[in-house]
Amino acid sequence: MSFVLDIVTIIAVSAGAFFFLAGTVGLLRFPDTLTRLHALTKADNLGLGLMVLGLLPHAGSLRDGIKLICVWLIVLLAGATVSQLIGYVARREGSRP
Amino acid sequence: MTPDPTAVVESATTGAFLLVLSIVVPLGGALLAFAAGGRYLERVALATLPVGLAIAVAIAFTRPSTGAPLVYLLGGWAPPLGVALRADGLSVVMLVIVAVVICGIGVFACADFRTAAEEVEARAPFAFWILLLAVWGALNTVFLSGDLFTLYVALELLTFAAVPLVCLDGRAETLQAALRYLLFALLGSVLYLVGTTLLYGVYGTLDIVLLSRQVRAEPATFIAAALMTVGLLAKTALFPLHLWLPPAHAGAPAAGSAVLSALVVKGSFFIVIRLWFDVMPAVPGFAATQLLAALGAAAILFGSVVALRQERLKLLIAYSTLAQIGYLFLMFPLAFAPESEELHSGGALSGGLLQAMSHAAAKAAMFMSAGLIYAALGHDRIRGLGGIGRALPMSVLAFALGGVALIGVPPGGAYLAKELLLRSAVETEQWWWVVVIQAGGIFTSAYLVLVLVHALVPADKPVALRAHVPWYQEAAALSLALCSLLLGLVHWEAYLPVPQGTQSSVSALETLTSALWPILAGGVLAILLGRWSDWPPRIPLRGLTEAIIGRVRRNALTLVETLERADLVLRQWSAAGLSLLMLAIVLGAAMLVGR
Amino acid sequence: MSAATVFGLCAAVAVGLGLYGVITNPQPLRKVLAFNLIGSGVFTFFGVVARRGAAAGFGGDPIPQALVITGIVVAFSATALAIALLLRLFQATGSATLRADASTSAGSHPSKL
Amino acid sequence: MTFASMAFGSMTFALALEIVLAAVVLTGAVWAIAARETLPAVAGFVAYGLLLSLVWVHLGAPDVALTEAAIGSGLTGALLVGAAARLRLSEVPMAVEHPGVILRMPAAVLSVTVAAALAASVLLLPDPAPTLAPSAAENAAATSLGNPVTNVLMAFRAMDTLLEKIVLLLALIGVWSLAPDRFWGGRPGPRHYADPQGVLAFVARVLPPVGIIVGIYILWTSADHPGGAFQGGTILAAMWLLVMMAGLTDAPPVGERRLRLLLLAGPVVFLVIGLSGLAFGDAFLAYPMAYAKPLILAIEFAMILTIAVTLGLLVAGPPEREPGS
Repeated sequence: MSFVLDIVTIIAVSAGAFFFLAGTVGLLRFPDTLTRLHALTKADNLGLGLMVLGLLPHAGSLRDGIKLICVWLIVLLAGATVSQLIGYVARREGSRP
Repeated sequence: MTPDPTAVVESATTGAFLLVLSIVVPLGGALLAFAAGGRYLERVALATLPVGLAIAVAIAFTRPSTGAPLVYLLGGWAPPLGVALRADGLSVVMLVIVAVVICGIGVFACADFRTAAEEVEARAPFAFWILLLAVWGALNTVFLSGDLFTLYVALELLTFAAVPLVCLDGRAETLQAALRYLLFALLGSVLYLVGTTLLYGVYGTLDIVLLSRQVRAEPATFIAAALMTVGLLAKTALFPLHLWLPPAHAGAPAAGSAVLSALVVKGSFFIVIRLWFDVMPAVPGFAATQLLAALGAAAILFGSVVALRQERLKLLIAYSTLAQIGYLFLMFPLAFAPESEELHSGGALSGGLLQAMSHAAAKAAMFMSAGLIYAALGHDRIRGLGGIGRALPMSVLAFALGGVALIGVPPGGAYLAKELLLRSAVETEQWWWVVVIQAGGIFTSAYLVLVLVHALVPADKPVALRAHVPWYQEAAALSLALCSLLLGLVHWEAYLPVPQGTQSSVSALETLTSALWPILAGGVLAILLGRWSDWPPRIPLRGLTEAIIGRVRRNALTLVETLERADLVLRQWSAAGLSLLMLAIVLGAAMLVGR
Repeated sequence: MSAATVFGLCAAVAVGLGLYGVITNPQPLRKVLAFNLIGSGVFTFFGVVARRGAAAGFGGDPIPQALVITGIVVAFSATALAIALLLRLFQATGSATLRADASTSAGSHPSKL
Repeated sequence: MTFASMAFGSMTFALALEIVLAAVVLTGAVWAIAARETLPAVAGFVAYGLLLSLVWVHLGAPDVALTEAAIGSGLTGALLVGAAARLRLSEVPMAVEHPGVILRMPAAVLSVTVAAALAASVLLLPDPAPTLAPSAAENAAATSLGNPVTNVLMAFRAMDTLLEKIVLLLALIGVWSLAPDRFWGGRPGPRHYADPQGVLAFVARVLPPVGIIVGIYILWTSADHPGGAFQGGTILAAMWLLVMMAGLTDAPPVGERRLRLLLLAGPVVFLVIGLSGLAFGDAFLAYPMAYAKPLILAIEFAMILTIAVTLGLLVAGPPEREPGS
């Protein structure tokens, strides 16, 4: 059982790391604010979600597990808000490369 | 390695609760004033002043006659875990003089910072009174705290209370001056904090007494001492770290300038004394003390010469503060005992401290009278002062007495200070500092003569005063000037290490005549270097003067101009920053090598 | 080499970087930022000192840790005051320069007589 | 044998991780100093601060990590970003003041020298290090608090904490004193407006309940676990600022009596409890053993309110609107 859980953890965390990497590459390579934002938020939210998912089997207690999920939810909320606001400003000021 | 806490057999002394009160009363007063708001705020602040003064005096009388410090353990926790308040002789005299000066400034400020009857609350009085009390509480903490980190917090409190005083009138140039002051002071305090960190890392305590027992002369201590000292010098505005001082001290409202120039710079100066004399007397060594005093000498030269060239009275006084700060640092090499290679708390230290006290009272008086002259004339151009001596005799008298006290005329505190410093210089055979000490007096009299001649010259037409000057403002300035002039008569033996026989000379009549020659020399210097509206000045034998000293003056002025340019360069931010780091490195190296 | 040493060296570099920034950058806001960098370097240094003193079952000596918390708050107050001054200066003059000769009455200009 | 080698292996791995962390932190620092424009530099600084709180975790100081993340990086970052946005127009003309290489070279040399001296002193620190941890542990019973840092802040060195509260209030008075006379008694900063249906208003409605609970929890738990009035107060302040920025509420006028009392609550309660120690107990700022914990918690609760309001107002700035407008 623990072996299976370890495998799940490894796969999920690796996948999460890949999305983070992809998001970072996107941030650096995409041409303007909006597309960069797109790369960053999509990849990061998914990446973090996968990592949390992968770490859940290793959470010591139910409390820790709930904390992990809360971290993900709050980051989702913050990320979504901030990217909305940045997008708003970018559109108002004209998207600059 | 861990210092055993039980090893300290230090417990609270009777009457030491007064130390707590001397901190809590001003700060509590500030909080109460904040709560009261409006017109009540001024009443609360004014009511706090006599209470605080009474506490300071009570501490002076409570101190045990053995000379042992009063000790209070905050929260009952003994150092190194807890924090102790200690009042030795140095703290006591500073507590009292600060209380006196604050009360004088408080009386003076009643007229300038009053909430008008039709207003609910006005900004400037609100800020001024709270900041005044906060400066007081912070200074008392600086004098009493026995812990280097508490000193850091107190220093920051002092800075935050001082900076808004600079720009209370909200003019653009004072805002800039305040910002420069704040940023440079922050740089200074962060350097102080680095040193504190390092000392804790090496010795595991920040308590001054415990540290003094453990400190060794080793590289880490040198680095800490150099960084802390330079940080404090930046806050004290010792040359060449003075970029912020002239505009800040000259731009503030009169009462604010008095607080800043008379009191605030003494806070960081006092911590330098604590550090060098109490925490690590054996660490600095010969070269470092000479370096510090050399900077002081340079400060005297630059400050005085540039002061002589100022067109505005308040800037002149601000530059004079720069010179006087330099004078304070002359005591370090004179206190250095070559045989033990330690800084010795003797006559030189008393001299330095007495000079700091006299300067506090005198400079407050000078800034206050300058403020009155400004208010009455609507300007403070020195060349436009003609006739003010007749229109505002009391204010000009206060200015003159303050200046005379600073020159070192008996029975002034500065005279006694000068005597003590000269004695130590002779005893330690450092004749070069005798020259500098005398030069300091001559320069001081030079700019005093310059101002007084302008103020006493009768005006071409009667002076029209723009504003009425209340009598109590003049009285406040005059009493502080007199206070400085009479400090030499107090018997300091109970509080400061004054060698036998020094004080008897204060009241002797023949010393008066010997103290007058610096004034004459200063007069000559003023004629040579000052800005005069019509050269040569209206003195007898005009043609002769022109013939003899015209050429000398022209040559001297080229030199002076070079100094002025150098001052302007050094007051650029980046130059001051470089000097700061350079000084830290040189000071550290001096401690390492010059022993 | 221990973790404490690594972060101690890191703190020293942060202090050095901050000092350089404070001196060379002409913009007051960047000076404030650099000051914060020096401050955080010093605090980290203090943290290293605390970590080395770990004993009695504590992860570090609690005294320096508490001092750092106090220090961070003081540094924040300083930053807030500096930024308020800076914004006010900008509002009043339209510029945020700290040059000594930029203000008219504060400087003393060398001039003949 | 195997255990030892494993421990050794994991230690070096941890060390490698720490070196990488230090390198990343320093990259942020370099960026914050070297970036050409201010806004990116501030972003670098905020990233640096957040990573630095990881360093604090590694240094075994979770209390400081929380403080650094909340105040050192968070609130300071908010201040800097706000200022950078308002000062954007002043940046271009000041580019001419950039010092030349003649100045930058000695600055670099001197800064490197000072940094090197510091680095050397890190290596020179004595081994075993002096520490007060045992002494703090011995005396912990006096307050019956489990968190040693709270013990130091509220008992052993309560004077520093009291002074620091007053520093904070004084900084606020300093900031207020910068207001032009006509705005005295008015509200700080500009009024913020945001689309009431927009995302900011949405977050400002959803997040504060969570934030307030977290803030108070951090205070409550600080008796025995990492946390404290400052960390909790900062979170409350952040929630308040969020609600203000979303335009859901306005900053209070600085002349308001209730506000003044709120700003005083913390230091006054602290001072009164301290003075009652002087009058009835052993010493100023000493707590009777039986009541130590409730008294400290009372101070902390008064403080969290004061801290939240003070921090929020420090970020909001001096009054910028006429009273009554």
